[in-house]
Amino acid sequence: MAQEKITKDMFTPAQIDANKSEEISKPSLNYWQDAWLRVRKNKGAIVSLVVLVLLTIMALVGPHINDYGYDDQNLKHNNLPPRIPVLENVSWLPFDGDLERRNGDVYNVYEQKNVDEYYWLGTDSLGRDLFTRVWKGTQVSLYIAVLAAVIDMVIGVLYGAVSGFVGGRTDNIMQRITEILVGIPNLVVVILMIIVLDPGILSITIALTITGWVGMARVVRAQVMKLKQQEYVLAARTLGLANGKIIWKHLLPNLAGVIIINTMFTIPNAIFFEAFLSFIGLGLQPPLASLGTLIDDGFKVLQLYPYQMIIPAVVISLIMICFNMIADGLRDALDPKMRD
Amino acid sequence: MVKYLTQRIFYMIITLFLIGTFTFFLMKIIPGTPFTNAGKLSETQLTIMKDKYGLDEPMPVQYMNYMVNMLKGDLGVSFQFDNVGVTEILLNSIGPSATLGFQAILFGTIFGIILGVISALKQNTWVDYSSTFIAVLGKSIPSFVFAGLLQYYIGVKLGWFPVAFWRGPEYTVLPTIALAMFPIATAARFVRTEMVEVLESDYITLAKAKGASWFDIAFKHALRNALIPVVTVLGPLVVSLMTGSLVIEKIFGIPGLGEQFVKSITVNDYPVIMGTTILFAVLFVVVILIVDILYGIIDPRIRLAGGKK
Amino acid sequence: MEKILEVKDLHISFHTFSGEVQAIRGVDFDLLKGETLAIVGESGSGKSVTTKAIMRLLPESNSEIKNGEILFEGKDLAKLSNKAMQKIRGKDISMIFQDPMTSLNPTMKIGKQIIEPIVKHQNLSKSAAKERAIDLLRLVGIPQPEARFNQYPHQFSGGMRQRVVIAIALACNPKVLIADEPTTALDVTIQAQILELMKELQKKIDTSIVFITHDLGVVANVADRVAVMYGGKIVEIGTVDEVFYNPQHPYTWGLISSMPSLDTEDEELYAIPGTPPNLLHPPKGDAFAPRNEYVMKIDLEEQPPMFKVSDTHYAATWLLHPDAPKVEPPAAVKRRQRQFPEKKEGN
Amino acid sequence: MANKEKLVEIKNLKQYFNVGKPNEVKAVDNISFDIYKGETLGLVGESGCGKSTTGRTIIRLYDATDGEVIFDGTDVHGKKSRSQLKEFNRKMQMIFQDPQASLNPRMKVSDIIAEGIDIHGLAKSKTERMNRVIELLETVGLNKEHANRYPHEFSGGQRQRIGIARALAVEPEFIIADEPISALDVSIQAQVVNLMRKLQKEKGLTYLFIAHDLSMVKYISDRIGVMYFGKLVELADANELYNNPIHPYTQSLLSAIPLPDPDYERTRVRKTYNPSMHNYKPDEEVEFREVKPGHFVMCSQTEFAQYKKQYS
Amino acid sequence: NGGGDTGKETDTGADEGKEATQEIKALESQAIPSMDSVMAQDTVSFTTMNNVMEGLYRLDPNQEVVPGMADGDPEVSEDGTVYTFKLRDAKWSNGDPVTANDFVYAWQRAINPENASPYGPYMMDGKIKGAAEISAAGAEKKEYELNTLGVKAIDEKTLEVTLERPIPYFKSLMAFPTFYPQNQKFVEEQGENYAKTAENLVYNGPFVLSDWGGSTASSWTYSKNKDYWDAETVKLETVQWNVLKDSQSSANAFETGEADVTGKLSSDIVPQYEGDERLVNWLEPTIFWLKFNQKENDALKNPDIRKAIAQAINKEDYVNSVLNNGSIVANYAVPKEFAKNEETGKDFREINGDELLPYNVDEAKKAWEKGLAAIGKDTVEVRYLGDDTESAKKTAEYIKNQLETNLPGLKLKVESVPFSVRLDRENSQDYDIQLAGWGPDYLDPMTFSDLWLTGGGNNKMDYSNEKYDKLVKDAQTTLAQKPVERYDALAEAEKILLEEDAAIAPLYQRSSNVLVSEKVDGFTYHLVGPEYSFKWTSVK
Ligand SMILES: Nc1ncnc2c1ncn2[C@@H]1O[C@H](COP(=O)(O)OP(=O)(O)OP(=O)(O)O)[C@@H](O)[C@H]1O
Ligand SMILES: Nc1ncnc2c1ncn2[C@@H]1O[C@H](COP(=O)(O)OP(=O)(O)OP(=O)(O)O)[C@@H](O)[C@H]1O
Ligand SMILES: [Mg+2]
Ligand SMILES: [Mg+2]
Repeated sequence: MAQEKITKDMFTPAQIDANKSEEISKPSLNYWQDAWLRVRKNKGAIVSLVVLVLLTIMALVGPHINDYGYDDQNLKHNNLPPRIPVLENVSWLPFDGDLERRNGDVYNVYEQKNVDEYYWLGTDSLGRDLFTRVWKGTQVSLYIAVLAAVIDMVIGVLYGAVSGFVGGRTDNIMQRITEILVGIPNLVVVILMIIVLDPGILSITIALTITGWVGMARVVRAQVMKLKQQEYVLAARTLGLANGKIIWKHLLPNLAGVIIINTMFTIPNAIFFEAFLSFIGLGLQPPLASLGTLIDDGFKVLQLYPYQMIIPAVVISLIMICFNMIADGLRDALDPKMRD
Repeated sequence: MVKYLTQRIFYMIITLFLIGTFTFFLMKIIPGTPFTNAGKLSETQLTIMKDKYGLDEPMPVQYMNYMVNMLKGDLGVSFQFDNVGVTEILLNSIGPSATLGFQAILFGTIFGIILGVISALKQNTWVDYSSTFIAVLGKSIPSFVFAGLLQYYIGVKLGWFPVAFWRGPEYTVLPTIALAMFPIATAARFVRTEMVEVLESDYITLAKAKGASWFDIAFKHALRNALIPVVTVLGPLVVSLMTGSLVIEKIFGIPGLGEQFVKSITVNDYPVIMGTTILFAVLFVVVILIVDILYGIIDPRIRLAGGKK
Repeated sequence: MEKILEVKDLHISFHTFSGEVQAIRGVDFDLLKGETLAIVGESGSGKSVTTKAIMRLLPESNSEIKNGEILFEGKDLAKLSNKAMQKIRGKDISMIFQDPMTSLNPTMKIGKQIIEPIVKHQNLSKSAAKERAIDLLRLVGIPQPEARFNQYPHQFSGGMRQRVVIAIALACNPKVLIADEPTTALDVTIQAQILELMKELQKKIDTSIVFITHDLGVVANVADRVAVMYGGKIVEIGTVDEVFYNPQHPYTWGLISSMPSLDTEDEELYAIPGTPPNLLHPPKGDAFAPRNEYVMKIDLEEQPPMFKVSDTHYAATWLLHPDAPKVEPPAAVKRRQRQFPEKKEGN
Repeated sequence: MANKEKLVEIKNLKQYFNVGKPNEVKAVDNISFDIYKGETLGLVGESGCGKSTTGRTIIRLYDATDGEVIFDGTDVHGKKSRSQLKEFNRKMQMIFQDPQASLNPRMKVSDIIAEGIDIHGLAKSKTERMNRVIELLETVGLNKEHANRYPHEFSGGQRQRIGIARALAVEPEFIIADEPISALDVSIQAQVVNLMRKLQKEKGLTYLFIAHDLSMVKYISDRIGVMYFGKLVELADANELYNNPIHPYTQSLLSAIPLPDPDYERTRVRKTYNPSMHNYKPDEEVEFREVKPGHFVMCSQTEFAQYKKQYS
Repeated sequence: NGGGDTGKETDTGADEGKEATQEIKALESQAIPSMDSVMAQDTVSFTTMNNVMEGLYRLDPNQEVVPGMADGDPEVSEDGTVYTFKLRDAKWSNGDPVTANDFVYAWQRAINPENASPYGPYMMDGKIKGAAEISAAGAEKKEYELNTLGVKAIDEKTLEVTLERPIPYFKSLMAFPTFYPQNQKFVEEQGENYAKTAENLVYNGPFVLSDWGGSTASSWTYSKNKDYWDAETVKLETVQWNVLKDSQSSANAFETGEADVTGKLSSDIVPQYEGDERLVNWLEPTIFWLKFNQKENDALKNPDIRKAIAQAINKEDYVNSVLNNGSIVANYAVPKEFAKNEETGKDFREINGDELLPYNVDEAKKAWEKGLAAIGKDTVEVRYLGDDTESAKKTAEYIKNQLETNLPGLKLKVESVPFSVRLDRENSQDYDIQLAGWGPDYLDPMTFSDLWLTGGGNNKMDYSNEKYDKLVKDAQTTLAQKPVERYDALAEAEKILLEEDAAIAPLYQRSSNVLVSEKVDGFTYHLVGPEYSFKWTSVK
């Protein structure tokens, strides 16, 4: 403390606006802006977001980048491994068109088959360009992911919220219904759908709608039962707010974190449920593909043409990791407890 | 407690009844016959065969018969296997499935919990990130892919474990690991989320203030409190794992329920489908009950008679 | 008297999303053997952070001791290894928290929770530890301790739980007991019981207590000395009589005036205007300046040093500077002050 | 005060939880009292004695197990039409204990305050709504800049003021304040209490003020009721209750309050209360009786006689 | 070509000098559903029975019919309807002799409506005298007499069978397990338990079954039957079976030596073993074709459109690149390497050759134009019904692509459904184009030709051509005992079916692939009925 600086005149009363101290010095951010600020500081989430955006763009643009259509078959060029110009000369990269035989021999399939074209990610057993198909499949899988999320968020959240909020007998009945839904093996439900539905996106949607939301409903129900005792909910009730609006305005926004995390658990299930549906003929109509069906198909020839499974698997893992990182970031950002 | 259990069991019976009924009528609207060589059968022969299996009766009669027999504990006779009772088939195939499922759940949960605990303790470090990574991978890649990789690399290339069949403990290793990937991922994610929260609670601070070591804090104090949601999600998972994963069973040649079930569906073996569904449903409601009882054991605050309905 | 704990020029910051929160900005105090030091101050003034720093319980991920020493029997706790610190926690220094409802592990039997530090620090056998635990339960006044030993926290009432927490804290006869708002969550009758219990136990085992609260009534009841915190600093420290009857800092004045006494009738209560300082951007001068009725220019420029009022009484306000104009404390304070000199002589 | 107009009459109110189950709780067990227009009635008692339940039952957050709550001449718990209920919701409001928990963290302050305005259609236009919000903010000592902020940006005292503004928005006549200051720290408690008193004077509000801190209750209340285990054991004028507590539980409660006065604290003797000290006989009628004018005590006939002799 | 032995003689293994243990490990794709020859209906059961039991005849490694329980060739009546078989001295594994009555008993069980055997009536109706009548009576719940079935035990060792009409391939039919004998005494003793486990059975084949716990058992063993009449031919001591459905897993098990013989591999695995001697490949007499439902669809009623579709698919590419498992292009309706004329010994296919409705885009396009003009449309949308198996779906994708590319204006809506659903829809003729296959139960072109008779049980596409019907009917009746003319008639019918009507569009004839370890010698497969015989197999 620098004593010499202190002068007598400093000991005269200063004027301070009493009101000023009621002001909050932080700039006003709304809730979501604030959340966004937090997400932005989470590097993992941001990188993931960027990657996901890129993947989405690729899903839309990717199928049109090269000359091959997603269902152009060329049996002369089937089962070709990935080969990319320039990169093919980098020996440690798997983009040189080489394959290994069971006995360990390495041979260049392009040379063997006299193919001059480049298939960046190779071709499948019908000679279709995997690059195009993978992005086409990403399109579908992203759609499924979004769809599953929406179903989860609409049906699951609503069902759980109503069940938990109303409670009593209603809750009991609604719980029994979900128990029955879960109690019937998925396969059996699916058989039913095979009978009634035509395959395609619609039946995938319906299938997911029937079974996909139960987990979410449970989680939401538990949370709502906790939240409905919160004082701000009571306050809304004393103001005469109708139950539906209480759920909508007060409960749902506060469930955001839980909902997001749970959705992340639903999405991969949905993506592979779709593959399963396609597998039994209820899902996508070939030649359309999803990442799930591509993995399914690739798995069959894993030992022979490993790239056919690895490529879609990498994409799907990337998507899932991104989703999860973003979800974690969002959850942290939305959690009022994490605020300073 | 007794009152609670009676009430629960009452609901369980209703649930089972509804599931049974639903499945029964579903079977009836499925196109096709349960006769594998139906393509070759003449009208007369079809009539004879339907007569034998009681399929010519009016639907309500068939339904009543089935329900009455089921109450007597008789689930009927399989179509695809000659002269074999459904109960016998289920009993024979539940063993391997349950063994595998149990091992996978046990191994998956323990490993997943350890993974989750470690990443919660080392929150936001590379340990945490890599365990998150493993968990996400475990969730986003289907178990059959792991199965295929394990079989090829560990079974064929390294030769450490047999690639297939069902002859003893060493045969269960690879399928168990493949099957455990999902529970590992699930448990790890849930434990982490919950642990992070628990670790911030006052009683953990108090435990630290007592001078407890990190191990005691993680495993003696925090874990049990973080287990409730894990139990909630793993409960139904136990059922689906115990009742068999068709792909895993197919890949490893395990004579389990999953394979059996799919087979019976493809050949319209109604009694086996019904039986399996009912077995599945029974296991499911029982597991749900056990989960609820477990809640009470894990968390003494939750008493059966009180809180949860 | 012997100093058992000395905190010297402690600075602690938290790194948060919004930036660095300078929660503690130079805290000095010492604790004598056998005494009770109360720390008061409004919410967010840094009471808990100070005590958690002593126990080294601050979150490792985002807190940082920027400066200062925490000397316990001569050792600097801030520099001890984790292992060494584990040995001190619960044995030499133990802690009681505000909320008895949340500070016991809901899934662990009461007995086990008490035994834990005993086994850990005293090398007793399980059965001996159990005996000791039951003794402790009896000591803190829990009826039928043997039966209670095997129960879970939810089977205890709030007051009983807080007794259990105290029993845990006392399990190893600690030299220092830190109580962070141990009675705030309890209602008055139970609060009174707990306070009596603590005083009684202090007499028996002669520990020193750091008692945090913002209830001046409680302070008056338990404390030997009082430290008043504001904005991450101690702004006034003295014996309980000095602080209550002859407070010097305008913040202390505000605190005292805002409590109605039984004879305050229709007049409006005094309320300190404004809000606490934002420790993300602590003010340059006195943190209390914006809320201070008697603010001077210097308050806005310089942080006041601790001015000595008596051997035991210090306050950090420029009003004590010889150059400062004499100001009259508010009426509520003056009423007390009037009684003070007599009291002092009486002592 | 006895000749004042009654605003709320509580008659034999009972609120039991988990009726018929082994864990039945008689949270409120047959209590009766009146609240007069314009007064503040304090309600004190130890934790879990049923104070909040009483308040919540009065405002119909719970359906009473038995008894009546008559507000402005009509029974609150009788079956009512939607519009009647709405009207009732407008006239009676509540302020909650935890300023953090009682504001939805995801809503802007303006929307929180305007919720009641929206529900009851008290504003014709957007601007009118906003003006009303600003007016309310100013009433509780905040300013219009605060309208677009979120609860987490406020201090505890400010939040509690927002809660008060929300209650005021519908221009109620009667406010139940459930421990509105317990979670606040001392200096902020004063702000809130001052505000409440100011509003009462300006708007002629009636309060039911629930708390366990007796010194604040004494300061704000005209009359005070003491609850013990679901029952009202004493009810009297604030000063009267302080100076002449009759029921042994009230005495014990008063003796437990620590006062910010070290000298006093050193000499304070605490009285303990043990319900068995009454030695009620099984057939004795323990009732709420008026020992002095306006001073009611829960007692038996013999105690009544004794109290009368002792205190008047 | 008959198949039989794999692996040319190699010297490896023989060098060791020491006697190899005669044990083999083999894989099967599913458990054995039934060991009751009367009730069995699937290949695994039939295959197992073929190895542990024996009928009058069995197929040898060259797919020739050789005597089993029968002692030499039967005596056949002039009109070809009465067969008299002499039985050799053979024993059941419990010591009982195998008698003519065992056959009578088993056949009567198989036709008895009470048992509702799934294969009995199918194999007997219209062939064995009286069979159809018994079935009909059973279906209408009328009285029937099992004795009226045309099978009699003349004495202990003489069996007389009366046929409805002459059946040229009757002897080969006798190799089918439905016609195996059953030991009456034993069966009746066992009652309900008969055939439940290996212990509840008696055997008269080259091996006996052991370690078989019943229908759900996932492993079992053949052990050499010391009492088998031809025991000295049998080299193997045991064949140890395990169920493993997944092809890749099977290959893996094969690689690690946990299996010496795998089950049939899916085509995905085959390319891994390209050029590997251990991959055994043979052509099955199973043809896959597109069926055109001519009931309602106007476009498909038009033969030009059908021809267009049939010729617009590049089958060459398909079998080589998509299937890639040794299957061959089929431009015919009766398979290759299947039925040989008993008189000339020539393959049926030699008559018509195999270019009946070949891939030809130009022709297809021409026909397409013509067809479209005829029906007055320029776009046609048809539903394509297929199985939901992996390979069927891939096929669907390929065909859709081919047809839509080569025939402008054609749109295919692919429907992939489970097998039983497809059958159901076939029965109700609820499809436009269907991918179906047919595998025979006996070695005669008739099993393919009679499919397309007007109103025939397997027609299910409203195909009807009088000329076709006449030719096939003649072959069944008047020409029954004239092998050469009969084949000519059937060949003529095939030409009508394909070239004239394009009633179906054949795609390919399937081939089977299994992995057989080098140490296995004399691995034997069959084209109809049971799949394998281990009677002639040994370890090198
Ligand atoms: N983990 C943390 N991360 C960031 N800031 C923190 C953390 N812990 C405390 N702080 C900040 O440090 C300051 C002092 O907090 P502290 O808990 O010591 O207050 P207190 O005086 O104990 O208040 P109360 O009376 O409410 O308990 C506050 O501004 C608080 O926001
Ligand atoms: N929804 C409920 N279900 C069951 N019991 C309840 C419920 N709400 C309150 N109780 C019980 O009723 C009794 C009275 O509770 P109440 O909240 O009214 O007490 P209080 O006097 O407000 O206490 P505090 O001072 O702690 O707020 C308690 O024993 C409580 O456990
Ligand atoms: Mg604190
Ligand atoms: Mg309360």
